[in-house]
Amino acid sequence: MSFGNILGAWVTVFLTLAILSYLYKDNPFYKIAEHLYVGVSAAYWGTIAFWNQVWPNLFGRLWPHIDNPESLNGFNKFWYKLYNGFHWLNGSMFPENGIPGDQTQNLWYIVALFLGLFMLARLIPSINWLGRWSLAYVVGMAAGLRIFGFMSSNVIAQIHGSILPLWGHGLGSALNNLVLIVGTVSGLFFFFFSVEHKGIFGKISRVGIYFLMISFGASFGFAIMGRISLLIGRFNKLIEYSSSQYGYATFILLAVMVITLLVLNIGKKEEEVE
Amino acid sequence: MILKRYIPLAIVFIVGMTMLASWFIPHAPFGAFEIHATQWFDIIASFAMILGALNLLKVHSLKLIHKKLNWQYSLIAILGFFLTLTFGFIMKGGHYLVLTDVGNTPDAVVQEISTELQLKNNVANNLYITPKIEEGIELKKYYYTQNSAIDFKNRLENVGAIAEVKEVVWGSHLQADNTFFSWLFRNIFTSLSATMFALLAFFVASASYRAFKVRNMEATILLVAGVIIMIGRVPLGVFITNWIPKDSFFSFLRLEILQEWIYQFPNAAGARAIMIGIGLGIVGTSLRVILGIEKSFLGEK
Amino acid sequence: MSKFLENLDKIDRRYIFLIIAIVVMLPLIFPLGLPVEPTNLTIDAFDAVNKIPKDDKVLVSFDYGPSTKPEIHPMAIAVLRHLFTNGNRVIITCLWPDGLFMARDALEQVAHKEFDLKYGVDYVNLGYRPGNEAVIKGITRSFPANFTVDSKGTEIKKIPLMDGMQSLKDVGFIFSLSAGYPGSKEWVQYASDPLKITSSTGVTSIQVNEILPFVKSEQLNGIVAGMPGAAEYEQLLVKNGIHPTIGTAGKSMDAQSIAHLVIVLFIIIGNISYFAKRKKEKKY
Amino acid sequence: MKKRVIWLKAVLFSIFIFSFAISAELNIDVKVDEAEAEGQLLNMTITGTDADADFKVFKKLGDDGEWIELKNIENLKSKVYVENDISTVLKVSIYDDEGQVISEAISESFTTSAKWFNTSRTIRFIFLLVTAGLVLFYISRAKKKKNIYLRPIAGLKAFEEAVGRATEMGKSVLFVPGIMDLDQVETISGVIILGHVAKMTARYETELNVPVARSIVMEAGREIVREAYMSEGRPDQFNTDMVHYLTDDQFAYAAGVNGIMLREKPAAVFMQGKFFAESLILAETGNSIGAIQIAGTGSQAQLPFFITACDYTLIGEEFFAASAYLGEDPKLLGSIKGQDMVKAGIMIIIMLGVIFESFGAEFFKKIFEIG
Repeated sequence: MSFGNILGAWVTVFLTLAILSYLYKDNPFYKIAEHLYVGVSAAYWGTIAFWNQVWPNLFGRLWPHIDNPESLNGFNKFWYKLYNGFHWLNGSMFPENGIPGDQTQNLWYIVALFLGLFMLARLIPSINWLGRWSLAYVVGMAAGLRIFGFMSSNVIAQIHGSILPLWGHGLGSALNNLVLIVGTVSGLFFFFFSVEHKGIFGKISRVGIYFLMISFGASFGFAIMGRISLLIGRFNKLIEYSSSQYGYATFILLAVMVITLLVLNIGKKEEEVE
Repeated sequence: MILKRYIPLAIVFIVGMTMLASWFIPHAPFGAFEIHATQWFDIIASFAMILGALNLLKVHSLKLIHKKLNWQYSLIAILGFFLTLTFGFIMKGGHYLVLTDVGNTPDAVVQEISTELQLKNNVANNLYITPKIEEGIELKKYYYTQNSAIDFKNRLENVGAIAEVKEVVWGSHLQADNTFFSWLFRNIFTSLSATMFALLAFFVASASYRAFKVRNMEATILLVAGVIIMIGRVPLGVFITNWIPKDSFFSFLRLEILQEWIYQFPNAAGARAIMIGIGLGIVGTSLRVILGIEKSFLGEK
Repeated sequence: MSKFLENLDKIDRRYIFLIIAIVVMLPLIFPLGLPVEPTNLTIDAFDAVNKIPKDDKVLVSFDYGPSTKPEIHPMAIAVLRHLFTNGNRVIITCLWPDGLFMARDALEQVAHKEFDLKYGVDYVNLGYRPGNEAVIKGITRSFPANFTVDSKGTEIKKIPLMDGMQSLKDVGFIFSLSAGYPGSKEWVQYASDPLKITSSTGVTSIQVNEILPFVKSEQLNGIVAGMPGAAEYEQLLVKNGIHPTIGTAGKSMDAQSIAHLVIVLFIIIGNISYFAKRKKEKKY
Repeated sequence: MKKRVIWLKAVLFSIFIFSFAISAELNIDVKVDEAEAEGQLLNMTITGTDADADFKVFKKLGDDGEWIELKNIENLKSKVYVENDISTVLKVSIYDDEGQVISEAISESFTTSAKWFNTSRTIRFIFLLVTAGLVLFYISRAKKKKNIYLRPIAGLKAFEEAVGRATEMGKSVLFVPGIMDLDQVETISGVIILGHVAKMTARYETELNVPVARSIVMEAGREIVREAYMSEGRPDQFNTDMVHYLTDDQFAYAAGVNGIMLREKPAAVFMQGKFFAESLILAETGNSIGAIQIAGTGSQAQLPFFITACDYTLIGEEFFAASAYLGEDPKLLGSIKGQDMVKAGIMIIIMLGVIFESFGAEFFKKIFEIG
């Protein structure tokens, strides 16, 4: 068991218990874990984004590795000179002659680079309107991207799935299909905005709500199932780390935290009395 | 006005329409547009992260400087932030050996390697696809510190082999074993996110105790469907209605069968209605955005 | 009595938390061994994996992270055991960055420690690529264009298992281990549907409702649903003599069952107190 | 050779190509045709031999390319990956037991290219045109005829009430725009709703707090909140840090918002956007501090939690319509009406389809098949 692993086990147990201690009440341990989590995760996702997106997909496409820098001419000669600046700044992150990897050069990504830089223009009040261009790109892209997928799989595919025969396949299947069709159509009617849900419309939309509620109930049931499984997973980890191999991390840290919380609580009550 | 208002609107329209066209026109330049457009988004988002990070640091530094309530915790957030950046961009860890020569006693070298790498019967299996010895064999065990790697190197050299210590390259340090970043991921990040997720089990229990009331017809239906699914899908549920014979007329009352029916029919119908509604909502909103009918997100003036 | 019933509603929720903690913890330490009965959709998934011809290569995608590990990881282990016993060669991809850690843990345990297989010949871990469904779409056309190196940085050309693999259509079966987006849905939409590759999936409980329509229209062969599904799969491995013992999911089913029962009891008690209160309100 | 045969789908646009056989005994034949609108894929059909034979397939790109063996081709009908816009030739060689070529066939050269329209998506294209047409038609009608009836949505009426209550109590309003980035339409919708809530807080002079999980959402949120305060004539009350970033991580964000709720105790909590598992943590904590909670989301799996833990919930399409309802612009309201007509069309199609299907006329259902 290496030092890294044992230290890891203790850190794991401490953080697990610290978060769980929230169930008792908001307390210093939870606050430590919460703030650590916010700080670490912000940098974590930033790091992931840099190494998985910016480095290979942006820099990798703007300056892919070239074997023979002498052969460059025209624009690329100047372009790779620019890269040498990065190389000079940090040679191990930006190796000589371009970013290694499997990309081919695609100078359209200069546009992406600028849209990214425009975003940063938000920091400078006089040109912060440039950021709107980047926002506009994002919103336009999202709208165009989602229309097709949702229309295709959420709407048309579901229409296809709802067209079911009512007879000719036995009583059982007829009943089941009827439930599916009535449920889908009446449920859809619930979302009808331009008529008042009164009279016959009110009744249809009522039936629709019942079907929606069954579906919510089922989702709730599944959710409970999933959440309990995850709690089991966490407890299994705590049980694993309570062994002597890890220096009884769980027991010791649990005891320390319970005592601290008790002491803190008593201290507080005395203060209140005073 | 043009720069601040009309160009953004034009960008929304052009990008949205091109994106939409790319679904129907496989021909260049539309065909590949989708792949690049989403990557451009990722790139913009990565740049924007700098803004987020600066904002986070600003909020917490202000707390720290003004010694506001709970400022100590802000210090922890800032330290956590910089610790992670250090592991992501400055300190890698992940040292390993490349064996370049096995020397005169290959058996002893193999023995040494298989103990260190905890290999079982077939050493060659795990030494990867045996590259030529001239190129060197990468021994796939990583160490946090250079010293541990040198330690192993010395042991190998004692049995006559020649090896050199290397460090994982930037980029793969995110995922290789025993780098500082992966240590942080495994022990800090994983335990925090998994435990936050596990808290849900408690919340779900208290929510069902507090909110699952048979107030009206809707709530009753939700509750009954939920309870049947919950009990019917675990071993205990099967156990409860085991007394109903499997081939009798009433077999549909067996919990596991009843839950399966609810799940596959009424539930599927309700879910489908919501799905179509959401689909239409998204299509409608997207159309309003692309066509410039909804433009408040760009500011009114 | 009625007073007591009414006050039940005001109970401090911390007692509920405590009870949940106890009923989950105790069966983990002192197991009861409730029998796990495999359900139809899990059996379908098991059969589909069982029927894969021995020579076929299988793609297993690890699209989950540490937060859902307890649900999906047991499936990953069970499915890998099943595939390796069958003699299938396995190609692993990850659409989630943290999926790679999960894949590595599972392979270390199953391929390395249990089966002692040869990396690059019997199995290969291609690792994570960013791009979500674009990655799936890409490999339906070309593997080498999307994965030039594996997760260890070795060139794909030098890996015997990947030799001659043009695209996803050279794969006989896809099993996606999925905890959300991107996941099973994307594998169905972009790979197994267009290329007509048989596939199956293991998902988190919360995702079941979303994936079920695909299973019902036979776009997916069965589904392993959440930890109970994983437990059923483990049970099937034991029944068919593929692996001697059940795994972590099976061992956790006692806790799962009892927790469900206790939550249902909470709901009932909550409602009794609600009725007691309403009766009282009616009286006055 | 393996016997298992996956019969690939026969293709509509098959183009006959001449072939010739070297061997007189075996008259084999290779036919290719283009498989997809994107190009890059060929359908190859080999006739004149059976799948048991020992055969290999080669491809040659361009006129002076080399023959490259295609591995893993085990069936007589297979898809072959080629490059677009380069002429390609396929060759089949059949071997005897000693590995000698006994027969060979070469296909005519073929060039794939990406098409200008993907015909397999025609139905979806028409559907999109009809939807857009209806929406635009009702928008133009709304411009002329101002009063359009839209049924009231309970959750929307509560918006003003919630902000009002926060004002009375002297507490803040918390707005959570979901955890996803602006590339999700739910987030865009949530940000638009944020604009309307910001107008209310500006009018009531109530503190607004918007923690976000994505930097781009932070920028879009700031933009829209600033505009809201300007349009209400309260730019002095606006402060950029109203909209602030916590972290990109799902649960770290949940933990952070949780902390804000516990320590600042807002009186009204709006959760409008795309949510995942953290929804329950947020809704339960909001409930425990006694805030009025109004949720709205298109995330199906999270709706039950919001329904049980929040005071009002905008379900699915209601949430998307909310941004238009709150805008009160006749053009926006008209678009909702147009969307409703599409919905009516869908219901009619389903019912018509059921009748056709029941009478055994399967063509109708086939129209809506997407592959």
